[in-house]
Amino acid sequence: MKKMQAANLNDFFRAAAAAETVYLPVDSADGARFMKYEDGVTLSMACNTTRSAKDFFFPQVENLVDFKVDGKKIEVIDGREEVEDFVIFGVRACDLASFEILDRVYLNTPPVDSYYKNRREHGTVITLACGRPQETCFCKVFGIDAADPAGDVTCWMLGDDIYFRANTEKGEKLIAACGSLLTDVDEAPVENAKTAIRAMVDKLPIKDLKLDKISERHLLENFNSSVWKDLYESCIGCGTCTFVCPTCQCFDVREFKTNEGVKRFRCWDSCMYSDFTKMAAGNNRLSQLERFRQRFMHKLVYFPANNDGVYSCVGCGRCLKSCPISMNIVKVAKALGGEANE
Amino acid sequence: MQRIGVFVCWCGSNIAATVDVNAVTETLAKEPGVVYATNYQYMCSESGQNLIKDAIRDQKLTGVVICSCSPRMHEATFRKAAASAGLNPYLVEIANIREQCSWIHKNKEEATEKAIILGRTAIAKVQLNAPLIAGESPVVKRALVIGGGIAGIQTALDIAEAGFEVDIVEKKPTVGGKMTQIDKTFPTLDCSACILTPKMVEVAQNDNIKIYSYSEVEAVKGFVGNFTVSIRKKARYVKEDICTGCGLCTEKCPQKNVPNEFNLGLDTRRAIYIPFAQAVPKVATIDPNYCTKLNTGKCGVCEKICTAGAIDYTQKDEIVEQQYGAIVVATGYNPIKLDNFEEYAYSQSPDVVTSLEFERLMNAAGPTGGVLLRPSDKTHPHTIVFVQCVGSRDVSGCGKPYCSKICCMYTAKHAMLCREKYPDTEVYVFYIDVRTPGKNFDEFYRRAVEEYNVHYIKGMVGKVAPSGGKLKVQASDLLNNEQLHIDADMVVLAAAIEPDKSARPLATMLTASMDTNDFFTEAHPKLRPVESPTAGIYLSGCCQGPKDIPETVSQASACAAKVIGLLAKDKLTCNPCVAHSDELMCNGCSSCANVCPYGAITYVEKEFRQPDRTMLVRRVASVNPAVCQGCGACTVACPSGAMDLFGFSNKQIMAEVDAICK
Amino acid sequence: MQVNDNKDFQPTIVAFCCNWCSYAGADLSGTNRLQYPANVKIIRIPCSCRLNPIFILRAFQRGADGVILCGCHPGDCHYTTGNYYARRRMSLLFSMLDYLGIEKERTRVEWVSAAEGAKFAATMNEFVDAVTKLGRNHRLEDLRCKKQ
Amino acid sequence: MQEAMKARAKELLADGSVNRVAGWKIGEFSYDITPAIFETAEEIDRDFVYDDFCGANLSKYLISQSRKEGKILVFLKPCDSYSFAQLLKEHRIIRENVYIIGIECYGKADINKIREKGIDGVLGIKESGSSFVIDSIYGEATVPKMDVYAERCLVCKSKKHAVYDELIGEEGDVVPSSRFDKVAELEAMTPDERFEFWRGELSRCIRCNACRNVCPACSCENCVFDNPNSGIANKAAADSFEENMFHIIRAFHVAGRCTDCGECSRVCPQNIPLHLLNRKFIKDINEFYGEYQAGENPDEKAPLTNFTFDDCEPSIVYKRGGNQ
Amino acid sequence: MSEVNETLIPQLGIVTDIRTDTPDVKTFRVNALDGGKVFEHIPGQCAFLSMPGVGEALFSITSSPTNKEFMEFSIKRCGCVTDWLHSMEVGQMITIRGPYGNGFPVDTDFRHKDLLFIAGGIGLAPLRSVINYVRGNRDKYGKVDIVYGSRSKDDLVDYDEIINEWVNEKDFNVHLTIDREQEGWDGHVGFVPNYVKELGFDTDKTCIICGPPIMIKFTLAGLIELGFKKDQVYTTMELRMKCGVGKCGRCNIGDKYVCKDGPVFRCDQLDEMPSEY
Repeated sequence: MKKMQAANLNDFFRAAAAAETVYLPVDSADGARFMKYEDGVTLSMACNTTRSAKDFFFPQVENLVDFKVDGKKIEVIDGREEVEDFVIFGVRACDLASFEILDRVYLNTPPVDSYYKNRREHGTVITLACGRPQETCFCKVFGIDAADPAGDVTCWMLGDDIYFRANTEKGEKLIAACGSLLTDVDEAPVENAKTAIRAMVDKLPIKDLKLDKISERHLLENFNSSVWKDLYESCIGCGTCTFVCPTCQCFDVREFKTNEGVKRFRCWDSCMYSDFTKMAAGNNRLSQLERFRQRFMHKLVYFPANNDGVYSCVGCGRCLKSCPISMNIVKVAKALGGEANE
Repeated sequence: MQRIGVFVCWCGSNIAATVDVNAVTETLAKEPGVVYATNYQYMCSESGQNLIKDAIRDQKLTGVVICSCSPRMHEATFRKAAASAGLNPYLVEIANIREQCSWIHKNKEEATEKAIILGRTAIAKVQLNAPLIAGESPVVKRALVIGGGIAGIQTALDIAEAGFEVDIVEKKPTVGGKMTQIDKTFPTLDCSACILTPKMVEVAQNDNIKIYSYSEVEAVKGFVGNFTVSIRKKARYVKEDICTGCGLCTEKCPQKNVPNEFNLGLDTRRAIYIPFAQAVPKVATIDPNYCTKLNTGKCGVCEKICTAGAIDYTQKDEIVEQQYGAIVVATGYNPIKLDNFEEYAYSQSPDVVTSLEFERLMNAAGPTGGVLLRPSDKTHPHTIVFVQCVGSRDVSGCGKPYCSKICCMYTAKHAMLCREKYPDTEVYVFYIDVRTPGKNFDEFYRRAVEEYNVHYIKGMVGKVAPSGGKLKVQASDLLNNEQLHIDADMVVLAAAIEPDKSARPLATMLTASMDTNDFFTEAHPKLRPVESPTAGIYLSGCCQGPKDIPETVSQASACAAKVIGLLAKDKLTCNPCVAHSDELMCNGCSSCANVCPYGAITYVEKEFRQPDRTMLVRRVASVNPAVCQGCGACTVACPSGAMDLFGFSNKQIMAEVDAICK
Repeated sequence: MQVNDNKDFQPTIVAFCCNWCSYAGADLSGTNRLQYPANVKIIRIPCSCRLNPIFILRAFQRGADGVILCGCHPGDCHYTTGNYYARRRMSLLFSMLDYLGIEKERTRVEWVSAAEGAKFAATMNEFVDAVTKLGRNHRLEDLRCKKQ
Repeated sequence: MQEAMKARAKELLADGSVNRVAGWKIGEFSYDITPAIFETAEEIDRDFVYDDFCGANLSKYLISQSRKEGKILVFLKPCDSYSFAQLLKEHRIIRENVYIIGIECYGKADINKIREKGIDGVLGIKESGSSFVIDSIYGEATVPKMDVYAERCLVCKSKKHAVYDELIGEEGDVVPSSRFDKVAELEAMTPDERFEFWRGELSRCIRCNACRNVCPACSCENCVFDNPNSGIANKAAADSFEENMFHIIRAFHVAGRCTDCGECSRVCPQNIPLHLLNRKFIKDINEFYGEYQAGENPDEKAPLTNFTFDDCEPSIVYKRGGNQ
Repeated sequence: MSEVNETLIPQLGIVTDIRTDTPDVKTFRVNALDGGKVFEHIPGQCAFLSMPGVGEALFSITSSPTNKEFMEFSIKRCGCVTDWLHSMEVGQMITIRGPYGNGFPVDTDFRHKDLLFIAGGIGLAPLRSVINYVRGNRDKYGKVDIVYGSRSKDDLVDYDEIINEWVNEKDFNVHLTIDREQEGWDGHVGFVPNYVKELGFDTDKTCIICGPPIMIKFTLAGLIELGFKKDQVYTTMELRMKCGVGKCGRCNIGDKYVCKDGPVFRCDQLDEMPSEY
């Protein structure tokens, strides 16, 4: 365990940024957002960023491959390039957990997605234990410990001090590079802080959301539940929840004709969109009810079925804050029988 | 896969001197989809055209691009050539490398490069061209003329003369219109009735003409060549086919105090009446507002005395539905109401009259039997003041902003006639400008001033105050810069004229556009002055703008010529480059219909299968290709992109943009 | 405002011309051999009211540096009213582009009749000059469409 | 207010005048209110809510709801009623199937403004006179309502309904509004400043389509940006051009039809002031062609489907305000 | 980096033959640029074909893995990609990626079973791969019955191969039917589900169905009436997918990804899935 004065944080960023690009949450007009570290940029104290950290590994738009067409000939140009090393500072426990969920899709389920893998391998994640959880936070429901996230390095901000703990080789390296700023310390204050954070988390309003009933029920029983009809009607079919969600990973593959050739790229897509499953051969989910159901069924039922019971939700609360009509996974889960034990 | 042929024309040296046609041909040959490219001295020549035709056949071309002169020059030529070789003519695109390239650039390299880009643009467009087939619609060989004034009469006669059936719908009991009320006509001073009534008779007797008098247009459906019109024949309580027009009933009717509209209320008529002696049809009409029998059930005098048995108190309005190929609007004009002009005391003194009332007072068949008498005391007026531009050229909002055009001339006529008949009268005319553009018009006006000593005063009348049997007229003489006070016996106001009130609802029915003054808009102010922008709707007379009689008659004949031109066709070939709506995308919001100048867009309620498998009735736009002229205004008004234009589709234009910017 | 330091800069100009007046006007300037720069490429549309703002943006995306719309003089539209609608649409669109900080000199509307060949050429000369001074369009560009 | 609405809704349900009620449903934390369709008195008793956080405009739901079996009761705030009237004008709603109760509104609160004040962890909000008493994880706070009202409410243009069948509460008037001040402020900047401003704002766009999907004017069956045949279909902004393109075209498509209900800015998860684009068009329309309020007059022609012979020329843009 | 194999980056193929089967179905032969096959596959698997700039679409591989020279795709015209494919000429390059999907259990569950193939219209395309695989490994399978129906004689895909080769194969029974009477057709007339019932097969067969959803529904009902169990019946699902690798989320139905866990499903498995297919 290492320690540094919070006042020196800027020096720490500068030191890290000397070797690789550093991203950190910064306050802006849309709340906190991850930005590249440059002189003068200061760390946001917000509970979390408005957008999730998934962009770092799964950007909204990513070029897949280029083509050149000349008469009957086609040339395939593999546009993949080695990503440069980068550091993300200030990732919260929930977002870190979301990386694990994305890993399950893009790395652990074959075939490996080389675009994702490329970015993942070059990213160093410095997590930051939560200090001020919000009413919309419910990571505890998914067994996530906001007080002690993993990642390559874990940080705690305690008053004027920041504590660092390297968890991986990558993390060790990074800490070593900034060694002159850090001093070795005892873990005790951090342990106390963790206890305090956990106590705080225990007081959050949605902490007791129980998903057992949903898990115990047969997939089709959940699917055919009458609650969907009652809930979906207010949904306007936008993609806000999916785009702010750290675990949503659906994408569309599209082409763009440039003046030179054709770029094939993928971009985020949302299962809430009416054209999500619209293809030449037909459409699987024709109504908003079906699409609305798909999103929540996927997160709460389908994904766990394929992933050892792990839900595709980390309780970050972003969708609770962003949904234009305040419909969200908590309301859905409660309606499906996930009532908190009072 | 597209098989496009590119044909580069040298146009002798017109193109070849500044554009390297070989380089253009070679470069364009490599464009995607191009399977054949060649160049030739004169593509438009017969051998050039044959080159194209042969290539279409031999190479099985699916699209043709011709790099040549402006499409305005030879597009039709090349389309025809393609069609004769079996290729849809709308699969031909022209790259304009003469007027817009070789002729404006001197540098050969630059011009060649531009020609290549223009060629590439045309190729990009032709890739997306769809074969278009010009639609055809049948033409019903009958015309409808709405309004039976001189404009309508002349149009109807001319059309009937050409051998087509014409129906006239006239809302009054008789045809003839305003001209029947006029005494003499300028500048010849011949008798209005003498020249009009023979035409009215002619209309009545022409086998091709059917008159719906005392009738109004109720509804119009359909489009050019095929309108369906509902005509309401108002109940006149007299059987039109039985009434002989003897007029006995109009003398015996006990209800005597009905204001006579023919004489503008200057005298009275009976409840059953024939508007005037030469009315066509000469049939009596019962005025339901005044008839005692109809209102109280008592009386029945006319029925008793009618030997023909023509009276029928139970008659009801009747709706007749009829098909027409063309519709002529000849709804005419009215003098404006003078309520807004208190300064002229029109409503205070009966001796302040409008010019049209003055016509009646001068007319031998009028209320005074042609003797000019003051309405108030039936005495002979000695001093008469004419005020011009009452409500015309008035931007204050009280009147009309436009010039009513006829007032200068009829005022000169009135003044002249007064002086001629009653040389002892003093006649003053107050004018802003005297406008006399017309054959013999200025001479006429000068005669009024010079021979008849009418006092023309440039200036405005400020006030007319009735006082002890006189009308005190306060006016300014602008030329002499003095205030004038005239004690007049009569004041005659040249009231502005405005389109008949029935025109506005009619325009809505016809989807014909109007200007802010409710005059019908012509399709083109210079080149298509007698057609409405809505195909199949024609404009005759004052409904399009103020006109005098000769002008009205010439427009009426011009209009007839246009109608005859339409009716002579068995089928109409439509321009296939028209708008079309994708019903699945359409929201039914009406934005497109709101900008369509032709009323080509209608809405239908249609049942659609929704994405969620349910059926839903939605309102969607539907374009009538026979009416649409292909301007494309709707395509931009449409937010959902449901509207697109054949021949100039969104994708085609974007492909052109892409090719140019490449 | 950017100043163009590249003397060789050749702007790409897209001119949308209505079929009845301005396209004919452009032809007339050709017939009269009136010169204007080859940068101008004309797209024929039936009426100025056919011009969808999307086309203008598309042109900028694809690499145009200036877009001009030419139509019949107000009152002379072949379709009676088309250019009046175009006038409103373009006024609002141009104002919006200006509001977004995009150089307003890159877009223009000019009424050119079939008889105004000289006006057409003069307009194009002026417009090309103005756009050349502005330099390459960066504010509404799509980097994917730029020539490498 | 809420109780009067509930009572009236139940009454109309009971006498069969309507079979559904569109209203607002209580959420988890008193601020996260969801629009909902109620079918029974029990549901209304349990979940119906109307308070300072019922900002959502219900009018767009009527496009589909009015096409369903039976009649629906909808509660419309003054600004919502303009959207409704505009949709009606565009034939998007079947009027016979809707019963409108106009409700008074003196402004709606914006939870983001409360958060901006540093009040976080909000658990419950109570009204207390002209203030809110906010109970949060981190203590209690009191803020004047006006401080946390949504921007669109602070510059409210009308307290008067454009359309209704009956009213609950007082009918207000069209009120003077300073809603164009920010637009004017932007207009007064240099083009470079404006460009920077809008790049900063629009670059945050994540193309979630919330603005479009919530917008009552964006009621297209199929948006051009979703339609692969339109040639401009696009799902995510691959670069700055596409960010601009989407918002310019969206604003243009709603120009003259946008009632300035402000929903687009309310729902934007990225806090982009989208209403400033729409208001620019409204302001220009007012200045160029005379005052026009979409949704106000059912018979008035929309500015973009209308013209006068002496309209200003597009070159007015070169002459007008703003620094060079 | 670039040496890492990435399934989303397609390979190139060249169209070496185009055969018109029916008015709206063409069969395309695809080779690698240097001849031979672009990749090996299992019957029932699919591949994405695309023309950059036009689009990419998924098609089942019609040829059998036993064909060592080339792959074939029978493609019905129904969208912009297929329109383009139908308009192209021999010698055209296309991009191809795959193979995707699970394929039929030809080397496990099907082994030594009597097989009953039931297909309607273009539904024969995926089955043809299996049928020809069975022909290529004839000794490993029992008797084969094929019921194939189409709207008309002209709409029968691979008609030549059926009447010239399949009917002559040992222990092969081919039953053809068309929907409506037609001149020059003396075979059976009627819809496939009814024909299956009429034919009345032994219930120890393993069935493989492919065709329009409505045909599958009624045929399955008919088979159950005949005494078949759902776990004897295999079908391959309509192909609504985008990435092919179970990541993009489109073809997710219940806990299955059709592109990865399917497209071949046993009918008893389908019962466990939400009815979104």
